[in-house]
Amino acid sequence: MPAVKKRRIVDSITKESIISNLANSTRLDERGLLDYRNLEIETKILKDKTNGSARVKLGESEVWAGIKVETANPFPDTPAEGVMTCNAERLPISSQYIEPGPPDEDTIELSRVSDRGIRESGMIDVKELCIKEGERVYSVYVDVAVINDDGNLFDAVAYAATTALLMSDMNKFTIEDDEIKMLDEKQPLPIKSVPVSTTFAKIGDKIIMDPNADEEEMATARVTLVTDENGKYVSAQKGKPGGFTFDELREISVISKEKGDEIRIKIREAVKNGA
Amino acid sequence: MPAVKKRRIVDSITKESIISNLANSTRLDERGLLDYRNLEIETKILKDKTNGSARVKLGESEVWAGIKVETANPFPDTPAEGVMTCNAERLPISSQYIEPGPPDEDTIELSRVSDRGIRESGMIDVKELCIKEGERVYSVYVDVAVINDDGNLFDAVAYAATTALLMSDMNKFTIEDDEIKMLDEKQPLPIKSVPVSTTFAKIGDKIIMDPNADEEEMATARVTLVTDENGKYVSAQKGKPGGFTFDELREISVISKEKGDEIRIKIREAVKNGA
Amino acid sequence: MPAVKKRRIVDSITKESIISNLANSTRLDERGLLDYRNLEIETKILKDKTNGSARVKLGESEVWAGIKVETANPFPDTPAEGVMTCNAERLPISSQYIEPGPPDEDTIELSRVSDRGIRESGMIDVKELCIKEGERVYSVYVDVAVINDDGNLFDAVAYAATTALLMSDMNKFTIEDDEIKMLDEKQPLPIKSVPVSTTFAKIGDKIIMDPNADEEEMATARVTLVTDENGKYVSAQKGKPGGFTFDELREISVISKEKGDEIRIKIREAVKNGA
Amino acid sequence: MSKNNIERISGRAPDELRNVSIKAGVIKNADGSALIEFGKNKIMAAVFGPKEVHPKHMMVSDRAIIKCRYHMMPFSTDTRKRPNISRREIEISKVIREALQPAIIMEDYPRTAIEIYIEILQSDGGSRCAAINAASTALADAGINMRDLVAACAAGKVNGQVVLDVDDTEDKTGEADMPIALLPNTGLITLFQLDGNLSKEEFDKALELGKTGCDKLYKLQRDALSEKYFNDKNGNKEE
Amino acid sequence: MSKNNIERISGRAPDELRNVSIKAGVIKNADGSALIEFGKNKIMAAVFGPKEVHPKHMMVSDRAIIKCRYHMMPFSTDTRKRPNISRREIEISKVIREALQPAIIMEDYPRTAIEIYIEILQSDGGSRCAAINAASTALADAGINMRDLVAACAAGKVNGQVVLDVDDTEDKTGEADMPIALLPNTGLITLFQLDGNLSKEEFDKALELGKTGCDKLYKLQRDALSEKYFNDKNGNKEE
Amino acid sequence: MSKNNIERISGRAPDELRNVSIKAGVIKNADGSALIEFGKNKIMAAVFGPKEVHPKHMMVSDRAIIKCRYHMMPFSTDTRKRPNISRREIEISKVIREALQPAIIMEDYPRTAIEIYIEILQSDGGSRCAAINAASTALADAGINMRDLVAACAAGKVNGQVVLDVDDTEDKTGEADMPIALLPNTGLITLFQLDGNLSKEEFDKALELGKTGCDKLYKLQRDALSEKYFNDKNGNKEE
Repeated sequence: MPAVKKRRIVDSITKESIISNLANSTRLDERGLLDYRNLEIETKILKDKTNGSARVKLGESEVWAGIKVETANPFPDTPAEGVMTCNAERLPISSQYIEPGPPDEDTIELSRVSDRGIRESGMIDVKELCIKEGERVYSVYVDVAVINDDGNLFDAVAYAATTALLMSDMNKFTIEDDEIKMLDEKQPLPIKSVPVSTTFAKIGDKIIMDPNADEEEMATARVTLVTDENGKYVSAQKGKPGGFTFDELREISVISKEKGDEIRIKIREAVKNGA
Repeated sequence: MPAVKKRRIVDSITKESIISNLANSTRLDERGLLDYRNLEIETKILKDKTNGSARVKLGESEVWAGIKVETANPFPDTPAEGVMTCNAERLPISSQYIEPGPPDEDTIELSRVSDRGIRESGMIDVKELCIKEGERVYSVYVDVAVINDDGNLFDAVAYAATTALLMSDMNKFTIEDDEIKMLDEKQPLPIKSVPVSTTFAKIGDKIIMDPNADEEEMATARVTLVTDENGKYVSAQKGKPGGFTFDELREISVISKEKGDEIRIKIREAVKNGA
Repeated sequence: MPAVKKRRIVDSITKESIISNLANSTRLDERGLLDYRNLEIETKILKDKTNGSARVKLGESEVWAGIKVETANPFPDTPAEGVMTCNAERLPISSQYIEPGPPDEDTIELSRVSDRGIRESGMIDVKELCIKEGERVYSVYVDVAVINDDGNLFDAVAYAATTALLMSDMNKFTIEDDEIKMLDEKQPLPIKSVPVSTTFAKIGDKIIMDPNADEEEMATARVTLVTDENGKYVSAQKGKPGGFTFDELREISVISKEKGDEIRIKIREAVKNGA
Repeated sequence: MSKNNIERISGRAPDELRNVSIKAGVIKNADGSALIEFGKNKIMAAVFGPKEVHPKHMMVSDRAIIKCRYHMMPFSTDTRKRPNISRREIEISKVIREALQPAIIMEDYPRTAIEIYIEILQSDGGSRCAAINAASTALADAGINMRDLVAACAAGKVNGQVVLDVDDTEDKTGEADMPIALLPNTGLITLFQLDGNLSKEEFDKALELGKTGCDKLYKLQRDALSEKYFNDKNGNKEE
Repeated sequence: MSKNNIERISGRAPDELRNVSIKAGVIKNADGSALIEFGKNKIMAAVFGPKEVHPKHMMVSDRAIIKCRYHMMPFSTDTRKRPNISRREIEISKVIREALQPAIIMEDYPRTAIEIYIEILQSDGGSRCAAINAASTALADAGINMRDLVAACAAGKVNGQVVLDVDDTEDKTGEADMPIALLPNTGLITLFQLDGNLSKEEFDKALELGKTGCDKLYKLQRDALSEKYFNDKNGNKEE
Repeated sequence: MSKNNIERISGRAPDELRNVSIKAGVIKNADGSALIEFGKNKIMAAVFGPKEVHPKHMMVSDRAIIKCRYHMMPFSTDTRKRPNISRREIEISKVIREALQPAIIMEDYPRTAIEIYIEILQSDGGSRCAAINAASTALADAGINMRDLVAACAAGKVNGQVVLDVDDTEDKTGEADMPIALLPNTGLITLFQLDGNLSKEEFDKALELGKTGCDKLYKLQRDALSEKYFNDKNGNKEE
């Protein structure tokens, strides 16, 4: 139940520069308020041990995602559904502000929001992950490592997880005489949609997108919206001890879809290039 | 292995008043040495999610008990017996001296003594909790939340647990073609006796009952005795780093039965009113 | 990830004496550089609750080992093999420098090196620990308690574990109508070899064997070599933040075998006396 | 907006809250406390502080620090919850703390801690919103200086219809849930989450509906505080 | 009281202890230590201190603090015990500490810690009582100023008969167990627990019988200390 | 020594390393970092410090303390690894720290901490040696004063033949593995482990072979540092 922890320190010159730039609706790194940093997505970077993988660089933020598809017993209340779990780790290599050890509340939030984005969008058809009802299902583990943290991990982790899932395969199986046999042959995961996360931060009365680490620290509020290719809102999470007005949220929801569509194209391109 | 922790502080004026009152065989709250505080027992307070529940107010001490009856595999060494587990949590809302987090040794002692009082009295006939030997049994979870701590939690927790168990039901079952089917219809728990806990504390050379939090802190020794309706002693636990003489324990054992009988009537009344 | 902890303090007079003695190729307790302290091995010290046991005193270092042979499900990837686990605990009674609680990195290293010495030597034929392939196997637990720590626990623990295993029995079983039945009758463990551990430490440019606690603390490097009766090297572990030269390691490997053979005779004698 | 609507399982109108009652000052040992019953939710919140900070290195020189724990009793859920704190509870503790913090004038209490403990005794849909209302009332009951109360309520989508305050029966067939917390005086939304599937139109409608719910909860909190301090159920008295 | 009794499985008389031996000073690195063999129990206790307090904030200005841990080795029980500390071990550590503390003159050692570590190497019925006897002897062996030794023994009921010192074979069919610790000089009972089923008559009888057991253990502790310090098995010498 | 040998699964000669590439300066937030690809191993090491020591009581007045963590990502192994730190990871963290420490001039940084974090992103045989090479490069990249680089490589026995650098396919049928770390300038072996079964002759041969492997890794580390600082792939430049 930590209330105060080792927090990023933004020096006062940087702070002032950020604020004076924002006053002119521009950013310290010369972006416009709603511009994303350069986004690089690379696939198959962990091809020897995973069913799918992706590396995302969003500006200087870098995350690696790896998918492992194993088999498991289904949960008793969903005997005909497979399982998907998404877990993000903020590695201590990623920042001087991260201590090794069990995940803190920020990391747990990051994991759970990433997980919900995939889950609530119905990206994976968990019914298609059933091998034999009540007995055996596929279990899809999405693990994401934060390698370098320069802010907006919510989006970077989401893009890496989504891309890695889109690249991922899983073993086929046969059932003979009631016995399950896993085969060496592969098939793609049952993907139904491509959710895209977008993140906004508020500094003073300005709303910016894709905050870097300094901006994120200075922001009073942050909100992540996940939309799918049908323009539906599937997940949202506000963070930081401040708030947005209703008008701000309505405006954000409009921009979220537009930006989401742009980024979805980049994700699909990376997948196509990697296939 | 904590030896010193954040302990209740009793200010010196209260201390002196308690002692000078005791010298006249009375208490700061005007009770006699062997008087209990006002005892209120209410049932069905958590009726939407539990199989049985009770709230106990003993003076300003307040605890809530909830029973969940689920099914489980039996333990290998008792294949024909169900399982009962009693667990008390001292919630941080209950006192400024309780920190959130894993249970400390006082809470573990409270849980284990409450558990033993129920278990050793044979209150629940665990053989009747067997659904199918070696395969499936009822598992009765008794969870008790301490809401406000003004001392003598051993008794308050015991009364709440006992009352909630007396109020509790569990689903019936049928076995057809070797297959267990749990039904919606309910039956009462297999109750065999009603154990009652009584607690004594020693301040100076005076023995008092039902100590409040200040008295408990000042006491050099505390002892809890549990008796059943047949006048049998089924469980006891001395606490605090002091002791009782043999004569004191003999005298305590006599009073314990008398007070236990009085309180048993109150518990049965509450159950009757709740039924 | 502790880097500094409560470390043994060696006073400066002892330090100087150890060093000036070593300059003359002798030791504070009058041993030669490659001499072991007095080694006492006693068996059957925990005969009421274990399948095998041994107490080892190496100078003032004392450890007790107890073997429990139970049955368990095999690991999925080795369905026809039993399981052996070795675990050492440095009890807080053994030294003022040991705190109670979960094992620190030194204790984990001690456990894992002891475990590997037994495992890699093939001392126990794990195939012979199979009761029914894929269903039931023997699980051999080797637990070792450090009672008094005066250095060289790697060897003391290894000798106690090895001796206790050599003394150990396990229940026979029969399989009738596909049903496993464990019998009261006993049989010895399937032992294939007797690994012996030897430990060297380096203080200045001197290499000594069987370091006591003060010597161990002063050493810049430590190395444990385990050999079997065929003169094979089966396990090694260097410790402490210093190093050995290649020539030193080659010389150590020669001595390790000779000393190992001497100690193997003592272990076998203790087993014979105990049988 | 209550015309031409599909009937809810509960019989409630689309913009109708479950029964809610809030009682302030229910835990004697706490500096402030409240019990909320919100549908089947039974939730207690207690506030301790401003008090000394432990451990010391967490102290901040110019303001209070806020600790917050959302915790479910094992008996509060349909299937018994294991006593260990879950990742879900840790996340909800965080978002609740961040929802409440903007209302607290932390600068008035430098070098201290304000602790908020929330205990779910019986859970229903919307427990995090119910918890925020209880905690906000408890903070006021503790006499902590506040810019505003924090009112919380969820909107959602059930059977294709945007509705206020989804309960756990509706949640089973529900398509979306959007919990919101609001500081009514400033208009700031300090908790905002969404799980499910909403079109832009539904999104806006849910936001709007959530706001009306928050307004009702705001009044209920003020009533509860008035009742305790002025024995006035209508909560109209001035301080 | 040894007439007309049902025979015990062990062949012992109702008021007969199992074989007990206590040896002081068995662990070189400890400030004080003892090994007790009590029936099949093999238990070591070691005392460290008075020593510096860690962490510092646990220090008390006018007396020592006492730490105590009762711990079972995995091989000490019928079925292997898992190495993690159990709730049972935490509770027993607490009651043992509270049983020993009244004997220690804590005021003689302000701002220090006295640590008592108990290791169950082989367990039998009555391990907590056996442990107290070992720990009491270890405290004396460490030269800690004490008001008295603490002697401990259990009485119980087996096959309807109140007997002294229930072992683990009897415990399987036993109907009650009542461990007691006594400071013989002051007459204070500092450990007192009961599990089972006793009538008032049986309760009193068990108490009485437990006392006689404690008296025997008291003598055995003194013998062990005499043997170490005066090489005198009868323990009659004055200090 | 490459004549008359049994063919390796990989087609490598007995004294042939897998493909190795080292890149320094790959993590912007770290004071020093390196990525090593060693066969299928993909490992990142980052160094932070010299920096303030937390908690304070771990501070040493006349030198730096070294913290080191070797950690595997869940996706790095054949079967998904559970996220909790394992006993194996704790042991390897310790031996790696002890392998690196002799190279660091700790006296140059009194009262500080130097933190070394190693992340296994994809594992193959020999990950601890690969990790040491990455960490040594990262330390140099961080500008930490060092006596020498630490080069590491394993030798082993597969199909009865002593070979350099056992990969995970070979490891399945391998009979021994002997990881070594070396400070080439001083000739000190600072990591030395063995699991398996080696005759005296094989032991000596494996040691010898391991040394040649370390010499190659030493050069590769220097190349990586040169490439970063002097943009010179041959690593021949003087500082």
